[in-house]
Formats: sequence, structure tokens, C-alpha cells
Amino acid sequence: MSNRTFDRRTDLAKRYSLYSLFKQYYQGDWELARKAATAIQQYEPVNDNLSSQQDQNLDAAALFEYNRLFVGPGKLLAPPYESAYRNAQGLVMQEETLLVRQFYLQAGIEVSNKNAIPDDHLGLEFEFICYLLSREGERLQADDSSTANRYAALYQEFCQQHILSWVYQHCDDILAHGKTGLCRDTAISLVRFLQREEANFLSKEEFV
Amino acid sequence: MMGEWALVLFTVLSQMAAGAFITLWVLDTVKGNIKEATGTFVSQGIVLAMGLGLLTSLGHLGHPLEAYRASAHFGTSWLSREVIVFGLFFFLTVVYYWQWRTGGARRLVGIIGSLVALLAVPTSGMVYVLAAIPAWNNFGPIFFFLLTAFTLGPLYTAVLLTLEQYSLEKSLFQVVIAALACSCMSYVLYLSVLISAGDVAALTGWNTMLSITFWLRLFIGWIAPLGILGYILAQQQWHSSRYVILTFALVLIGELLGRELFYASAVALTMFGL
Amino acid sequence: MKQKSVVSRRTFLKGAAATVATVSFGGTFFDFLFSGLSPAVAAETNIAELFRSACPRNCYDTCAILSTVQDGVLKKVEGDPASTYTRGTLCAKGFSYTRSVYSPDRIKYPMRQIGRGSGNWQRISWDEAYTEIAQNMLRLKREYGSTLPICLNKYSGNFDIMHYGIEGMLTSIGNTTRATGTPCWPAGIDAQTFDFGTIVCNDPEDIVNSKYLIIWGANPAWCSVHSMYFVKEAQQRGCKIVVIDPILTQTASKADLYIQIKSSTDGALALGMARYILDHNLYDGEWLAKNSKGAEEFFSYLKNNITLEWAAEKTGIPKHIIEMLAREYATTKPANIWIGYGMQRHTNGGQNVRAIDALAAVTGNIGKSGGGAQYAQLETWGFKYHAMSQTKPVNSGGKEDRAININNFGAEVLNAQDPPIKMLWIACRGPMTQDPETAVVKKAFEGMDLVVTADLFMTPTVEMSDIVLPVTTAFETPGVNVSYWHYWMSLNEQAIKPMYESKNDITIAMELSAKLNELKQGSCTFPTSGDLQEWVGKEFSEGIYKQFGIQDWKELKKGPVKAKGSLIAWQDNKFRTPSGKYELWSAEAEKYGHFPLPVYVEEMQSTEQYPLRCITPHWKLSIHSQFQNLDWMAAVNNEPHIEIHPKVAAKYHIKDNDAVKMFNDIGYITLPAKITETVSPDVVAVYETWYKNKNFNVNYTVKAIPADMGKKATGAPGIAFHDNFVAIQKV
Amino acid sequence: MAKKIGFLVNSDRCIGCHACELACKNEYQQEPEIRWRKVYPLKEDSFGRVARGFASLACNHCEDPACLKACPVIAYTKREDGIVMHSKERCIGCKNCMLACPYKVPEFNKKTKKVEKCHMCAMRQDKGEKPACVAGCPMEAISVIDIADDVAGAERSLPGFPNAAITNPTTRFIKPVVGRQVRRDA
Repeated sequence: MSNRTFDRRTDLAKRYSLYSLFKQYYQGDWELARKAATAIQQYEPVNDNLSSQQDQNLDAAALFEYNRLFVGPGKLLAPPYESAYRNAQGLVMQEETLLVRQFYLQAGIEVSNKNAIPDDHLGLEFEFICYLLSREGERLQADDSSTANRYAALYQEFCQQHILSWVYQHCDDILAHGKTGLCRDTAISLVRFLQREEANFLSKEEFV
Repeated sequence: MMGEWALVLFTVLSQMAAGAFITLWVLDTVKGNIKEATGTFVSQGIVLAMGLGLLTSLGHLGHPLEAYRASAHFGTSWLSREVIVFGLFFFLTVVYYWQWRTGGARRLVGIIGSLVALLAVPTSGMVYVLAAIPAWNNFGPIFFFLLTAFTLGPLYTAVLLTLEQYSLEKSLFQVVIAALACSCMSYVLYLSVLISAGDVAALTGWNTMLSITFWLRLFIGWIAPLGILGYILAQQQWHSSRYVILTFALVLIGELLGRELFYASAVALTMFGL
Repeated sequence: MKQKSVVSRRTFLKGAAATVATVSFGGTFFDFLFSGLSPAVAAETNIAELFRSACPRNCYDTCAILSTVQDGVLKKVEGDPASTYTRGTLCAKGFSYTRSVYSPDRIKYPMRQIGRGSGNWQRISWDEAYTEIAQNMLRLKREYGSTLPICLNKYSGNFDIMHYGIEGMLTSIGNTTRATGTPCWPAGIDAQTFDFGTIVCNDPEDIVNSKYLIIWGANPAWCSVHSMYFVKEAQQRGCKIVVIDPILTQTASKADLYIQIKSSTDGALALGMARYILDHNLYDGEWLAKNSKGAEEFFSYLKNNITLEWAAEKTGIPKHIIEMLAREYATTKPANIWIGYGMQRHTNGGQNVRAIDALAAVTGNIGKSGGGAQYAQLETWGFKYHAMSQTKPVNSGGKEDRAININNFGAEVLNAQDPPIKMLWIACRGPMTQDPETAVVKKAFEGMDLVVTADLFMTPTVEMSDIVLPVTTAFETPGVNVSYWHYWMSLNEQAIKPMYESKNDITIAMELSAKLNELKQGSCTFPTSGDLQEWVGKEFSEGIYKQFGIQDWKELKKGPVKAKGSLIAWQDNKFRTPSGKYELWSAEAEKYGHFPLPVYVEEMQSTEQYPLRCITPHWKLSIHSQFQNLDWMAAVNNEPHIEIHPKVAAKYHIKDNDAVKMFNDIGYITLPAKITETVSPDVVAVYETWYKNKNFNVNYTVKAIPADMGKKATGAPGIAFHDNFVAIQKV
Repeated sequence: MAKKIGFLVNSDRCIGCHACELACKNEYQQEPEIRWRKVYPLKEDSFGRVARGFASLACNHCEDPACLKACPVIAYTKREDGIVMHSKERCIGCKNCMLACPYKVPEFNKKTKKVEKCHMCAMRQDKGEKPACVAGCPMEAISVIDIADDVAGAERSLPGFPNAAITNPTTRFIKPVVGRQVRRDA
């Protein structure tokens, strides 16, 4: 196994685990989200150590803020839906959501609770990416690099067409409304990670 | 209505470039004492101004990259005609600049360029002469666009010339003073006509009168420059570039404010009073 | 080192679907487990399906809807052409339904507020919600010996027949406290119950047969849009349309004759007209002799107590107009009167309705096509109410359910004793926006151990709750709907899957019952399972099948059906009064502390300090707190305003659009002024609705003054919403 | 010669309920601030006695449309039957038509950065269906007529409607009739 594929696999593994942590963070359950957020800090430390000390009541505030930003029941301050940023009033199940549904279908995937949870929920979009990366990793293991490259291309296309078109704005909303360290740090880490991915796409242009 | 910065910049810069081109051509033919290097420098300034104008106009479009198609409907659309005429004018400024640089036969290009410039400014004015907007549905747009050309244009050429140590003529400043005075008086007259016309037009008139932009425009755009120019003529100081540049700056700001007022004053016909 | 590839080579995309099933492979750090996603089963179906839906709102028209669904997504809604009443159209609110189903503001998951009113919410699972609710219910039952401390406040947010399962849920827990009565139309119902025995109205499509139609204190142009088509049709066939209303409403603008009566003096006008009819022998003595009771007493009351001069002075309408009106009404046959709900929201509302009913009786217009005194009908509501009728558990303490007055909810919750009220269940209601004396309601909420609200959006009521349960819209759950005005019945098919984790109120009842029984066997009798479609089927009674001429409810899948017979109220002149006759003299009324005859009762007057009467009718773009919060409605209008007469505005130096403060001793609101001659000089109009992020609630100024009637038929007197006196000043 | 069609707005039947406006939005699921059809309140005293009156207006599909003339990229075309169509592909979002239209019909869609407007449900009409607004109106107050045949009481304008001579709109109006009023504020 040439060291180039080896580096690619370890890099892929790191990105894969980061994406699965973000997926866990966005799937709405606070306990999982909190664990994911602290784990993310190991991978993408936001080094201003001021916000790293977490005491108990700060933790409760983080929970309420997490719900105010992403869950409800009032108007979401940073709605984790692509359509919230792509159509003026953030209506779900519109054209944007259905574009994401078609993309999933292209890769043979659909939302299990179809038409109940909008397809463009960030938790689901990250899960789709985890699936693509895992397929790429598995194909690399099986030394079938041509299929692996195609999964990588599909991932890049999905990232550029969907994730990068709104998640930065979504993170801005978090930073604008979020006060507690936890949600803010996760948003900063997400932005940094996606920026690296984006840079990665550009440099990969010549590579593929 | 549409206080769009892109249109304000485009119209002011393009009219300045047109006026400057004509001034340069007049000086070149009448005086004939402009050295080639100076002429190249001035004509280059004109190309720059016109180019910048065209560029800013893209900022106003929803899809700038498809602006090239905007000339398609010259049959009925004044906007298409404006795009064509100013496009042609821009081409001619480049050719004129090239003639100055290579010492080619610039008389002919100068004449054609000036004629196209004289045609372009009113064409640009016609875009805004619309029955749907009473305040614009008159000679106003064309007249004031021309006045912009004949106040800002000569001053822009004057500034470029003084930068090349060319000794300016008194007559140039007299033209500018005449244009400025005419512009100021006719605007005040135009406002009073609007106010007396009643309902929608009066609304526009009052909106303009009561806005601070109007008073700023009055002082910066007319009173201050006229004062300076008067002083220059009295003291025969028209050679010192300091005053010329100052006047140019004031008139430029005045014209930009004036144009902002022009767009903001566009109160369209109301629908059932809404 | 090349591993033999297990999967055979296929084109990438086609192959992806096949390989997806074998995706989870252990051992490497790439192992991936599906949670939200799964292998695609069916290819995308983009054929459009049509579903029969029905609008379950508190509205005269209850429209039949055709919903277009594509790949499980509701694309658009249209009126169902099968109904001859709505004729294939909806209204502005109906057409906005896609914006509420997919609104980003919809409540998605059950949530728990840590600190009521704090705004700090925590997501909980349905099971956690049921557990906390059930534990609270059982604790209260232990502490107080019965489930009476649990109080239900449910009314008109959703009139789908299945939603009566919410009452059933409370019954299945034991004796509970119920917010009884209705803020809407109780006085009028009692009045017609004393006169006719109950409320029955003609089929509104029959309005086209009227030759003379008085629309008295009603604004169908805003509140029953489809009736206006028939009013216009009647007008074109030569019927004279008269509108009597203190405000020149949209309906009044279409009238042949508009009469700007002084608010709350409608009884005086009716009695003045009756006196004229009596003096000029224009009454139908023969009909009265055969079908009425107490005509002599009524006529002697008119002779001794009513003069046209008095009526003119009372109502502010010139005498000759009253005479003309009386003559035209009595001599043009058939003559119809439509009695509005706004007109009975006064301290003398019920008595005024009786006086108007008397006009119809005296002129023999009762029981006639094109005639009558229309108010409402509940004839088509003869369902089994299977979901509502549950049995109380054997060990439930207390004798029976306790009723408290829904129209004085805050105070009655606070004053309830042995046992006090400790828990609220709010469904299909918004007390914090709709009830009078909002401060008192808020205080009541604050005193609770637990407040549970089932709602679609974050309303002020939800803000004051501990647990909010996300509920389905009409398109996500089956049901059946009828109207209190027209005679159509529409099935509501489930068009799409419930969004997020929202549930139908019946499902909530079933699952809560399961949890209660899990914690303490036998503490709840509500069935713990059942298919919602079957629940709908079980609502249908033999009477309904006969009335609508169908054998099975599934026939409604082919479209709405209309009641077959008795579309003209009281045509057989058999009245459901004790005497079986139209009772001008009602002993039943006397029993409930009212005058037996439709005499005039003085109206509430304005005071020196609060000279202006503030009328708070419905707003045209909302039904109470529903619809105005949607983005499409906000795009049309997103600003409340107070309509003030130019003369009044001049007195207070108020110009159009100036900010005005309207206040009285219990509260105030600030909103822009709209100077208009469509309101009378002694009235200001503020339309009641809820704007999503505006601190506007006209009920801050409304006191819980009871209307005169409502106790007999609805269990509690109504609210005199329009007897609200205020002062205004420029801000 | 193909028949020329236009909207007939019967303000005598119209009750200002906005159903037409919302029926249009429901049909095309537009952004909230985009309102192809708007229900304008008329000045209350424009018909003698005070009344609440409305006029429901979308595009007037003018006979010599100012938008078509002003558009630099020929995005507007007028069909045989008179419907003025706007082509999304050609539009470059210069908003010149918004200045030129006396009735403020074309609207700028911030998302697509192009202008859009009512096309009288051309596709629905080609399929023989009524436009969504006409089908959705509970009062049958708006309809599509052949502007050649004169409808009883139809006029070319209403008080407050911009001068029809500018672009010669095909919309026809029927004025509301306000009945007798017995008022207490004389």
C-alpha cells in the first residue's frame, strides 16, 4: 500500500470521525450533543481556553441555548435546515428540501422517517456524508480506488452544492445568538473544519 | 424610489467622461497647444472614468455577467440605446487615447467622439423620461444630465491638464461658471414647478426640498464652487492647480448628491393612494 | 497486497443501491450505522395524488378542500367543487394552509420549560412527557382524593369531530374540572332556545329565495365569505338587503340600505318595528294563533311600554326610517333576518335576539323558505361522539365533573376550592390571547403545579406552559367535519404523514392512557390503541347516515355530501319548546331569571371617564389567534390598527397612522390610528387577532362582564365583549 | 383574429377578502413578499357615500406595455391572446420595467435576482382551466373576458387607478354601487 493511499486513509478516517461527531451533535438529543461537542474540541480545539472550563450551571444554560438555537419550541434562532437559509421564509419541504432528497436518492439513500423529518436537516446531511466517506474508506480498503474516488467526488459535489451554500451562515447565526461557550466553540470548529474541506477541494482539483 | 449607488455612479461618471472628452477635443482643435504626452495622459483619464462608469453600472444588475445582452432591444428600449451609444463612446475614447499616444489623426476621432458623447448623455436621460414617474416625465432628466456633463466634464479635463502643468484658459472656467449657475437656477425653478403642480409631483418637490441632501447639494455643489471660481477669476489664479482640484472635488460631490436626490425623488404614480 | 474485491463491478450509481444494504462492516474505524437515513426503497414517485380534506376551523363555512400531494409533500390546496355551498373556492386563510403545515415556527418535539415563562426549554421524548403528566395526575389524585384538580380548557381551535376525544381523555381519567360554556355565541343560543326550543337555521343556499333580508349585527363578508355569494345572488334577484350594524362593515358596504344603529340597542329597534306592525295590523294573526304562545301578552307589552319615539331616541334612528323598515319588512314576503354573533355579545344580547326573533314570528316568517330568523344550527352534529364518551375509572373520587365558566376562566381557576385546581390541560384554545382580563388568566397559570398545552405554534399560552405537545394539522390526521351553518359534511383524509414528532389528539389520549395504566393499573379507561381511520368510522351514527343518505362513511371519500331533508328551519311548525309552540312568553326564560317576554333591557352606557365603546370584531385575515402569524398573511397586513371616526380623532388631535394609546382601568394597548367614517362617532373598532411578535392583545382592556344569557344551553353565560368602554389619547 | 382577453374586476361583487391573492400564492408557492396579485383598498369616499371598497389587481396585460418597451433584453413578449409573458431566462434583473410600469406590477425576487409578474395563468388557460385567482374567488368578482365585447357597466378605470391612457391596460372595472345609508354622524 503506497504511503499516499495510507495518508489518504488516515486523513479520511479523521474527517469521517469529525463528521460523525457533528452528526451526533445535530441529531437533537442533548446528552449526545454535549458529548459530541466536547469530543469535537479534541479534534478541533478552539484554543481560547477561557471558554473551556464548564461548570454545572453553565451546562444548563448551554442546554437551553442549544434548544433555542436548533430545537424549539419557539422560532429557531439558527434553524438546522438548509431550506431555512435557501428560501426567504425558511419553509421546509419546498424545492430545496426536494433537491437534497434527489441527491440522496442518486446514492441509493432516503430518509427513513420520510416526509416527517425534512431531508435537509443538518443531522441527516452529515449522516449522508458519513455514509459516503465510509463507503470511500471501505472501497479503499478493498483497493478499489476508482469507486472510492467516485464516492469522494459525490461527497465533494454534495458538500459544495448543499453544505457550503448555507452552513457558514448557520454558524454565523449561532455566533450571533449563542452566548455559552459550548455552542459557540462547536460552531467555530465546524467553520474551521469546513474551510479546510473547501481548501482541500481546491487543492484536490489538480490531484484527481 | 431607487437610490441605487450603482446608477448614481454610472450616470455621473459617464456624463463627466463625455463632458471631459468634448472639452479636450475643443481645446485641442481651438488652442492646438496641448503636447502629445499631456493629451495622452488626459485621454487616458477619460478612458478610465468611462470604464469605471460602465463597471459600476453592472453593480445595479441582478445578473451582471449577462449585461452584454442589454443592447438587444434598441428598437424601443432607451436602456438598450444607452448601452449601445455609451459602449460606442467608450470604444471611441480608447481609440482617441490610442491616436494621442501614437500621434495618429485624432481630429476625426475627436469629432465623432464628441458627437457620440453629445448623443449619449440625452439618450441616458431618456431612460428616465417615463409616464409612470411624473417627476421625471419632462425635459428634466436630459437637461440636468447635460448640465452635469458641462460642469463636471471641463473641470475633470482641467484637473488632468493642470497635473501636466498645462496653463489653463480663463474661458474654460467661464464655461463652468455659466453651467453651474444655469444648473442651480434651473433646479430651483424645476422644484418650484414641481411643488405648484400638485399631488404626486408636489410630493416629490416637497420631499426633495425638505431633505438635508438638497441643502448639502446646494452648498457643496453650487455655492462653494461658484465662490471659488469667482475668486480665481478675480485674482487671475486659474493657473494654480490647488483651486482647480478643490473646485472639481466640490462639484463632483455636488453632482453625486444631486443624482442621489434625482433617484430618491422618483415618486411613482400611486395605486389607489398607496 | 491486493485483496480480491468481493463486490462484482457494476456501474457506480446503479450499483450504489445494491451495495448499500451490505454497508455496515465491523472492525474498521469506518463502521457506519444508519440512524436517520436508510437504503432507498421506492424510486421517487412524482405523480400527484388528490386527497379530500376539510377545514376544521371555527367558521360558518367549514370548506371542503382538495389537497394535492406529491411524493408525500402537500403542494397546494383548492376548494372542492362538489360542494354547492363553497362552490370550489376557499378563503384567504384556507389558501394559506401550506404555510402552516410547513412553517419553520411549528413546534416539532415535546418540550419541557424549566421555569414557567422563562423561555428555557428542554427537549423531552413523548414517553418522558407522558410519564411526568401521568405522575402528576396520580399524585394529585392521591393528594386530593380525586382528579378534580385537573382542569381542561378546550374549545374552538379545531372543531373536527375526532377532537372531542380530548374531552373523552379527561373523562377516562375520572371526574375532572371543565371550562364550560363558550365565549362565542351562548346568549343567542339561549334566546333562540327559549323562543324555538333550540337553534336551527335555513340552509344558507336558500337565502337566494328571500325577497327581503336584514343582516343584523353580522359581517359575513369577513366571517362567512361563501354566504356573501348567495346574499349577492338574492340581491340580483330583487331581494332588498338591509344591514344594521354600528360599524359600516364590508357587508354593510354591499347593502341596499345601511342603518348605523347605536350599539347594543337592537332590541329597541325590533320592538319599535313590532309596535308599528301591531298598530298597522301587519302581523300574521292566524300563524300566531296556531303556532305561538303569549302573543296577547307580547302585544299588550308593546302597547303599554313601546313607542316609536322612544325607539328612535334609544337607537339613534329617525322615526320615519323605523316605520319604513317595519312596513317593508312586514309586507315583503318572504322576509329573512340573519342575526349575527357580534350583536349578542352585550349585557342585553340575549334579550335583543329574542326581540328580533319575535319580529319574525309576529310577521309569520318562521318556517318559510327565504324567511326565518337565522342564527346557527347543530342539526348536522348528531354523531355518536364515540371518542368523547368514555367511562370513568371505578376508583375515581368526587361525584361528577365540575364546571367552571370558560368566560371567567382566570378568576374561577384561582377561586376553585375543595379541591383547588392544580393542573391545566389546554387544547384547541389560547386563553392568554383570547380570554378577557389577561392579567388574571396569567396569574391563574402561574399558580399551577403543571400546565400542559397541545399546540402547533409558540403562542403566549404555550409560553406560560410547562409541557408543550406538538400536534398535527388537519392534513396529517383523519377526521370528519360539519358546519354550524350549512348542511354539508366533509371527510378529512390523512393527506401526508405527521411532521416531526407531532401527534393527533386521539393518539395522545391513547398513549397517555397506556402510561397511566402502566403506572397504576385501571387509572384510565381510554383505549390504548386503535387505528385512527376506525375511530373516525365509529363516530358515525344511524341518524347521520339517514340524514345524509349514505350507507357507509367511506362513501365520503368520493366527496362531501349534503343533508337530504329538513333544510328549512321549523317548516313543520313543531317547536322544541315546553309548549311545542313558538314561545313569545317563555316560562323557561323566567326559570333562568330572565323576563318571560322579549322586553327591552337597558344597554350598558359609556362613562364620563371612558366615553368610547371599543368593539372588537373578528379580523378578516385570521380566526382569533390562527393564521395571522403566517408569513403570507403578514405580507398582506402585519399591523393592528384602531379605527376612529374623523370627528373623534379631531377632538384628540389624532391624524391618520398616529400612534394611539387606548386604555381603561384594567389595561391599555398602543397601535396606529386609522381615521375612517366607517365607524360611528361613539365607537372605535379594534380587530382581535394575534400577531406573532407584537405585544398586541386587545383583551388587555376587556373585562369578563357576563352576557345576560347562555347558562341554559351552554352551561355558562357568554362574555359582553363589545360592552368594553375605553378612552384614547395620542402617544 | 385571435380574441384578446383581459381581467374584468367587478368591485361591486368584490368583498376584499384576499382569497384571490392567496389562491395565486398557493398555486405557485411564491416567496411571501412576492405578490403577483394585490387587493387594493379604494379610498372610502370615491363612490359618493362612504364604503369599504376594493379592487383586486394583478398584471393588466396592457395593449402597449411599458415594461415590454423598456426591457433592454426583450424578456417581455405579448401573446396572440394579449397575455404579456415574462421570460425568466432572458431577464438580467435591471429593474427598468419596474420603473416603467405605471401599476407597479413587476416585482424583484431577491432570491432569483430577477423580476417576475402575473402571466394570467397562461398554462392553466391553455389547458382550458380558469386562472387560479378567478377559480379561487368566492364571489366570482374577477373573471377573464374578451375585451372586444363590451360588458355592461365595464369601465377602463377606477378612481385612484393610474391614467389608463399611458399603456392602455386590458383590465376592465365595474364600479361598486353604494346603497342608501342612515348615519348618525351627519
